[in-house]
Amino acid sequence: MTVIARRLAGHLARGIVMILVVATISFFIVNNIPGDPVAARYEKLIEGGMSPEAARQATAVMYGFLPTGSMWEQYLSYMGGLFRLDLGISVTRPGAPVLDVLTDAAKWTVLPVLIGTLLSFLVGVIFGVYAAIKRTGKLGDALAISGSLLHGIPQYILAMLLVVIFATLIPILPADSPVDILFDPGWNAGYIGSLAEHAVLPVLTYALSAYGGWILAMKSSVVTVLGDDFILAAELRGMKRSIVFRYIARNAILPLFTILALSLGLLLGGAVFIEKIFNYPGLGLLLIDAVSLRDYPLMSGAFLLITAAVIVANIVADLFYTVIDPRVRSGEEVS
Amino acid sequence: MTERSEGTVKHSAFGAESDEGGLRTKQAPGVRIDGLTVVYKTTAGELPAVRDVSLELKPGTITGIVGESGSGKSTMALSLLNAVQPPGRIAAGRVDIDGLGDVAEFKGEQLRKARGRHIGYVFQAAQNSLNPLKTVGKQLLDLGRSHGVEDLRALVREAKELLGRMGLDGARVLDSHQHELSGGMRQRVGIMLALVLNAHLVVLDEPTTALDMITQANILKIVREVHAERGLTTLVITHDIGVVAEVADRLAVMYGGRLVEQGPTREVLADPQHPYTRGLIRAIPRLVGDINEAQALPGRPPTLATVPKEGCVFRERCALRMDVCDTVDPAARPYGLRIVACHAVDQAVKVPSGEGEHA
Amino acid sequence: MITGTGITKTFKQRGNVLGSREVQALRGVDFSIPKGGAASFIGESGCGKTTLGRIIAGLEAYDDGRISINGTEMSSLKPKDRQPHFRRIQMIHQDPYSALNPTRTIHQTLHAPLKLRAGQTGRDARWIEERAAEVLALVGLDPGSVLSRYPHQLSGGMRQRVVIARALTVDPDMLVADEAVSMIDVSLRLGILALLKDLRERLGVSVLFITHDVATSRYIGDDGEMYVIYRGQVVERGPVDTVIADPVHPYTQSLLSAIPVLHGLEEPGSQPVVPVEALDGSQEPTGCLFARRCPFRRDRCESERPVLQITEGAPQEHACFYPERRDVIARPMSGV
Amino acid sequence: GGGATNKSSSGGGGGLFTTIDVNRPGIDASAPPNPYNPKGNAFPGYTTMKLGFVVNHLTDPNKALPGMAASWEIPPDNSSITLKLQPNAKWSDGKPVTAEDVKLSIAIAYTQGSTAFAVTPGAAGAAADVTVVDEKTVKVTQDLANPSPKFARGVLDTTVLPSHVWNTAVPATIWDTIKAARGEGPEAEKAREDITKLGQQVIAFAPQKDVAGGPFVLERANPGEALLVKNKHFFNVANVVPDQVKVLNFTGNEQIWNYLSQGKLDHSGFVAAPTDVMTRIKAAPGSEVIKGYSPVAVSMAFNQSKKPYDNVHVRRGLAYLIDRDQVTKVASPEGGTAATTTSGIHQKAAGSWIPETLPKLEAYKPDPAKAEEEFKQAGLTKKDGKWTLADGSPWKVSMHAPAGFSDWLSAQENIKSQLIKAGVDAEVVTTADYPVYLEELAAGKYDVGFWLIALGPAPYDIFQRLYGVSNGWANVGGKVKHSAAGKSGNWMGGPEQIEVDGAKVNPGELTAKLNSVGPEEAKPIMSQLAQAANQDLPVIQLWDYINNQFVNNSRFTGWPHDDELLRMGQGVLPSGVWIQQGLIKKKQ
Amino acid sequence: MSIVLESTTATMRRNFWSGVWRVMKRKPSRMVGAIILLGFAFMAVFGPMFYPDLLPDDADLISKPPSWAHWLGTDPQGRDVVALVVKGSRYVLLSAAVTAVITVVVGTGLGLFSGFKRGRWDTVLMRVTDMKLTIPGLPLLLVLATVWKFSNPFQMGLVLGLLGWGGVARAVRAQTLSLRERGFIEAARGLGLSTPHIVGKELLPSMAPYIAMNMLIAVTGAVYAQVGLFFLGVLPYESDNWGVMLNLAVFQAGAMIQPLALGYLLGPLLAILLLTLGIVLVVDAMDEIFNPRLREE
Ligand SMILES: Nc1ncnc2c1ncn2[C@@H]1O[C@H](COP(=O)(O)OP(=O)(O)OP(=O)(O)O)[C@@H](O)[C@H]1O
Ligand SMILES: Nc1ncnc2c1ncn2[C@@H]1O[C@H](COP(=O)(O)OP(=O)(O)OP(=O)(O)O)[C@@H](O)[C@H]1O
Ligand SMILES: [Mg+2]
Ligand SMILES: [Mg+2]
Repeated sequence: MTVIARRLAGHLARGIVMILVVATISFFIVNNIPGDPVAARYEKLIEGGMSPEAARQATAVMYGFLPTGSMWEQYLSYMGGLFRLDLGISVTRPGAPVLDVLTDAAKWTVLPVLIGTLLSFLVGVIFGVYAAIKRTGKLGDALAISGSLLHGIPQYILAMLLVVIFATLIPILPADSPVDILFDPGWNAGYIGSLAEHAVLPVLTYALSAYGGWILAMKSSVVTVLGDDFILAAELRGMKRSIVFRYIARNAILPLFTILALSLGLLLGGAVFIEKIFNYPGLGLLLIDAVSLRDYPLMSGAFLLITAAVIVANIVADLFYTVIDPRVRSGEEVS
Repeated sequence: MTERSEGTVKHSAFGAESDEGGLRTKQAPGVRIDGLTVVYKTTAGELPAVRDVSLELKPGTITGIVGESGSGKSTMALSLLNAVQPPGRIAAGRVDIDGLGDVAEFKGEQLRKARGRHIGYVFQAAQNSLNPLKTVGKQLLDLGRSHGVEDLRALVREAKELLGRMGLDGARVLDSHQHELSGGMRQRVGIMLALVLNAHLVVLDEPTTALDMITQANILKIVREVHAERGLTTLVITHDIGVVAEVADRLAVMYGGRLVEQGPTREVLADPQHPYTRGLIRAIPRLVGDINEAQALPGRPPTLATVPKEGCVFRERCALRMDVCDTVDPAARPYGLRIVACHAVDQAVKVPSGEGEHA
Repeated sequence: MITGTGITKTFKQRGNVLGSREVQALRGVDFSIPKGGAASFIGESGCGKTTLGRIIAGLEAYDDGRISINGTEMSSLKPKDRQPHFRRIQMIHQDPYSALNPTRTIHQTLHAPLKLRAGQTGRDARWIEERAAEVLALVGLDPGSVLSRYPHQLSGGMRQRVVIARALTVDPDMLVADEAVSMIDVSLRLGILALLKDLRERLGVSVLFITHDVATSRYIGDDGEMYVIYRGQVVERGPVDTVIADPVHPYTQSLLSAIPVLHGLEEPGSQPVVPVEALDGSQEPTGCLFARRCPFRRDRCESERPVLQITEGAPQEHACFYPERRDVIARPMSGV
Repeated sequence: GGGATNKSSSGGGGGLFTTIDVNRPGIDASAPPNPYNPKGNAFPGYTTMKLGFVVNHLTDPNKALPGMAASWEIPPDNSSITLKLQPNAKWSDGKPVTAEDVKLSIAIAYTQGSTAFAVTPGAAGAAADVTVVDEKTVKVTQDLANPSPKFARGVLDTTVLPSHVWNTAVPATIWDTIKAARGEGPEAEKAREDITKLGQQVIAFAPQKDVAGGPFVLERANPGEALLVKNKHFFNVANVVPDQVKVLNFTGNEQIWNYLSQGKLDHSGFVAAPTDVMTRIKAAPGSEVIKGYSPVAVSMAFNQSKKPYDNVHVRRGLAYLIDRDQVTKVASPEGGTAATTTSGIHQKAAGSWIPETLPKLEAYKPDPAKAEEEFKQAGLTKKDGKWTLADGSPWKVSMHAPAGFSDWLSAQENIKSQLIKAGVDAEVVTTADYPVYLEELAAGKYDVGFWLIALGPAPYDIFQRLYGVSNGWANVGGKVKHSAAGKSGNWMGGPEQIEVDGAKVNPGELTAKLNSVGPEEAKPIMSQLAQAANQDLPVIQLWDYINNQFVNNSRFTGWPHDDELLRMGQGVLPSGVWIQQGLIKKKQ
Repeated sequence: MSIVLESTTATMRRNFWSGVWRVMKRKPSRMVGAIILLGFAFMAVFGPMFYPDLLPDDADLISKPPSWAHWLGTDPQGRDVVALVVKGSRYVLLSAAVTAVITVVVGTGLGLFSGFKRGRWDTVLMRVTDMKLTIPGLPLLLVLATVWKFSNPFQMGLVLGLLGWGGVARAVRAQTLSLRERGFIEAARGLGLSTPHIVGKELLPSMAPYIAMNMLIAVTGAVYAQVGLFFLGVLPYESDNWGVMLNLAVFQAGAMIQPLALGYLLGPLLAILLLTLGIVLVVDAMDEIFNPRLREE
């Protein structure tokens, strides 16, 4: 257990450093944007006859951090806010704290991403095992090739294809809002059904685009494990097929769990294309909107959140590994 | 994690009655390998790794197979369990095991049940023959379940006793993962798993490769003792003649997929007939005596692709090469208690027929 | 002439935040290998043979002690200046499969060090080619057929010969052969050993032979010295044949007892020594390193550590308080 | 495309009306029902009411449909407006709409700054006083220091908010602050600061529940759409047909095309669409595109501080090279008509304002020969078929446009190809978005950009786009000041005096005059300005916009077809106005 | 003798290419892949030369469906889509090439340095790499798009490259560390061979399949990323660009709802899919090409 605790402590320390670094990067990026909106507004207020103090205050209301003062002062106050989970106030939605906007959007991202990823993981892993076992056969080949191709197709192209097919050519699935407004929100069949119906295409896209990766990873992992001596040894000891299969599966899937955790972290930010194409109001769309509408506090907030998700996923992945792999648990490194 | 030296072990453990009906009553089986040919599919077509090999393992004996790398030892050992891995397959021949039948014909469940319960196999790379994610104990239980052992407790007890017999702390080992065990310990766990279901035919593929001298000596001793105590038929495969000389009653020499000579160990060592056997023995570095007596064999061992398709497989490196060797594959013929496959030996036997039956 | 005194080496296994394990790989080893001479290190796995070999070949730094090569004290030199000296000591690795770059032909492999040498000595490209053929011929390979091949196209024995040829390109004073034959087919081992011996005799290269197969150490020359190493300490040292025939340290004796007997050709020794326990490097004893495993240990062994010395009644150096001759090795059966 | 809309017409009675809010940024589930919040979920015309809904008459800026004000009176001198509120007007919570509501709404308008209600000293057309005459009557007088003919428009275009909800958004003393702010001196300055601060507060004000004055009230919003239900207390509720309104969020033109071609929208504002898409949309059952006047034109504007655009001959040469018909055909075939000439006025309005002058203006029909002549006059030289600057350095017409503006980009691409064919090197450069575009444009960073002009109907508004702040003339407190090129937002950098038919005129002064004169006096001035623009070409007028609205007759009918009803004031959803006015009927 | 030897180098070089040829021939799919990639390279290098600087447009042929004259139809400007794809390939592939080169050079360089030097440098570099890998690329690009203008393919490639080297560095370092333990590297050091020789001649060739694979993957990644960015519309408009084409096709020509404009969408889409396919097929051969054992078999 101490190994876990020690690792956790190390990860947390590193994670915090990482967040600070990213926050710093995004702070300076925002501060270097051409036509700095903060300064522009400040200047405008000044031109409009406002005293510097008042202008400063008025801008502060809008942007959540002070536009004047030395870069250092601004930076420190921004970082100070960060520690209080205060990411400033959205520009395009005045009055709305960035954190609230982000949590609103995040809930629309998390669920489809989670479902899509888990679905593709499940299917990909099963087919991956199959493709590995039948790797010399036609079907195994077909599975592997389908995997490579799906893995190779960019997400946005997949999404577009799905829209064209299921929303335009045969319009059977919605690809606009996340839920039909006519249903009363809550735990009623209509609302949930509508939510589900609207999530089908995005989830399908996540699932399809990730599926290729899983099947390939699982296939190669299984092939590696199949080559391991202990599998042959188990067979030679006359172990039941089901048990041998479990040995293979468990050992092969182990490295994939790490990737799973990591990809869940990455998908928060990777949802950009899908959300754009399906108009799904999650973090990705929020980020694009923030970028195209130049809502800097929102932009850097979203970026921070997405990075934080990756960091958390990293930690989870590692701890997970520590828990399930006895070699790591006992402090030995496995490469 | 220390290994206890033997002596404190209750030998009675092996005599204890087990609840599994009939397990104890089994006898050491005899094995007859007949005309075994195993081929591997390669880019150059199917090539034999073991060709027309016949070998008898007498009940209760230890047979050793020696041969250089790639001579087909492991392939042959696997054939005993009908477990040659694709792209290989048994192309011809029988493997008759007493009380089981021709294993080469076995399929599916029948084959699976034979493995483990009737034939124990100790892996060439015993170091890696355990599932890294599970404790030895859990794997033992999996093994028990696979073979329908009802009283798993008894099985664990049996395993502990076996491990204790080999000088290990059974409870501790069963609780360990593979990475927590040293090479020698892993090898002993491998032997335990091969024997715990009371198999009486045991195949050990290079049981001591990668172990150092002292551990090797220790394992060999265990093999010998366990063999005797449990009444086994044992096949030991190795490239090290010394190992065979230590443990085996009978010795078979493999070269290029063929068995070139077999017979009682002492006899073969003392008076090798096949030029390859002779060369092999002569190539052993000796602790004492004139170092110039020992000589390397010229040439190099063949690989699957370079094994001659016809004629004697050894002729390229043979000092006694004759014309007939290029075209005719020498048949394995009895030579006293031995069987030798060599044209030169044939001739030698034919000419001075009266003598040389016993060396 | 290469000598070393008091070589120590401790590995700190990089652990996590809270602790790192230390392994005392060498504890004050002295050695001396004369020009053209031979020495062999034997011992169990993990006792430090390779580490010492690597230190001698300049591939590993040592913590303490001094090494002098042909009279030049290494620690007095800047690391940069040591290089040319250490280059005179070439290592032959155990695994001929990994010792050659699979992506380079034998020609390329030999060419690089020869070119370097040609540059230093002002020789031309022609010399390089000639020399390449020469060293291959020296190790008994046919240059014409070998040069253009990739390592995977050669057998293990040929590869090991190429490795030796490559070492010869720099005209070394000494070859450090670390288990140089253990991965080579039995039938070919002697060939390599004979080659090493031959090189010694013909070129005056000294050979340091590392092995745990005691018997092989005889084959690089009977004038060699044998160092029996246990847990980083030399426990017995003397002429090869003496140590083999007349070991006095229980550790050497247990090593020799463990050698399989060729029943039918040999008879086992009458007083085999079997260690009480397996090697366990995790505990650091205060007394004799071997005490825990030694069947003959007495109280003194537990509290005091013996040093390498010559005592009466034993022709070789040993580190045992109670040296005693025992008949451990197998001997050829009379009449065979 | 969504499948949900069809299947659940759950409203009953008049059914569900589906429209789309083409304003960006669109609906935000978490935003409050606050018309001043940039993302606020208030739907002007549906849930919020203005005093009146101003319409785009060709020449009369004060024309409006009744809103919360049932009627109003404006004296001939434009000095005040007296508003009579709807007698039965009630808020959606049943409380009556009173003059006090209007007064508070005006106070709130001050915090945001509006044309009529601005605290900026000397602003044209600003209100001087607001008096509650009685429960249902409010009188607003104009500050005659700097009067504007469209004062009434500014007043009418005020959103009326329920004071019992919004009185917490601003302090009770706000009128004192406003009064103080309209004065001069440090106190006034302080007061103006306070007003700005209040402005922020108002923007962020978030009423718990929507209390609507319009025909509908916000039921709920999610990120993609909002649901409005009928306001039972609305004064004209008897004539409001739909029971529910679904307002979709605009996410892209393609989304609207998709809905329209599937017949899912009852009404949508116009979005540009390629011909094929348009054909499909029109082919949808019940689909109809209604067209009307849109007082906007787009032009290619020059930064005259950059060479060679300072030379009028270069500009004229370019005008002779660009085939506006082709440009329009490529860029905006449905949404615009190619400008017949550059007059600074939308051609439809120009017919009313300057009927005599219009035919006399140079049409700049594509004519390479004339262009060549003009370029030569400007000292440009042609080398290897390429025009170079007078000093021999290469010339590249670098046109800028904001990234999202597809019709502008298409137009520029087309112009680029036309110019290159004629030997004038050209390129199109995009700017990430409109705010940055405007900022960089104003900072004088571009040589050539696209610029909206002819913003009718008020004459001053029309020409201040050419001869206003962007060209150096600032109208502060009725006094015109000219600042040099590159200063105070003067990015066009035209000369202060230009020659029109031999006479020197100051177009900025002339334009400023339009701000205070009546229509009849305006006409000759506009004629003069049109000629000035036509000869001096600060911009090349490319096309005049047409106001299109997409409607569908399958479920509702009664769509207006006359120009004035088609386009409402800024940000209003016209279908809401049509519904509240009782124009829209259920399809029988 | 020396003449024989000297010619061996030349023979070997010849052998390498004949080996490559053999490897490619082993599976027809690889040949297809190679042909596709060569086709794209040709298209990017020479393709634009077949078209005038300014593509002819025809206001009467706006957004037309595929026809004989215009295989993939025309765009909303009335230009030929095939021509646009060909002209656009240069930007895409050039920046992808720049990305690949930077990714590989920086990644390999740092990985080699880190793995070879070990010690403190290694720790520091790998911490930095880890951090870099933690920052999600696409969002970072979106944010960077507000600062950078990406005005030409080199800049685009540069930025993508600077964002993309982390994975390669990690992989190369791991490889270096494991190769370092191999006898032949140690032998080279023992022989006194220079570090440049060891790194360049001994280490790098062993990692060539790795690097080549990473390079191809970097190319795909770069193509996706930049086309995606343009598609999202967060980067300034560029004429003749696949991503812009996609963007215009979807958001302005309504290709997703308007089958007639599908050609405009399909142009860049097929190009990307084909490129992907080509790379997927060729990557399969990398291991065999650079591994003499597999190559010669
Ligand atoms: N899966 C396989 N595919 C092709 N050839 C194989 C395969 N497995 C083994 N062989 C070949 O069959 C021959 C015999 O192999 P086998 O493993 O039985 O030899 P071995 O005597 O056990 O050698 P070692 O001492 O190296 O274990 C070898 O030449 C080997 O190359
Ligand atoms: N790089 C290293 N880092 C940490 N410990 C090491 C390292 N190299 C060797 N050791 C440790 O030093 C001790 C001596 O190792 P060395 O390899 O010299 O033994 P050896 O006698 O050559 O063994 P073998 O016979 O197995 O080759 C061992 O305990 C080993 O674990
Ligand atoms: Mg084997
Ligand atoms: Mg070693």
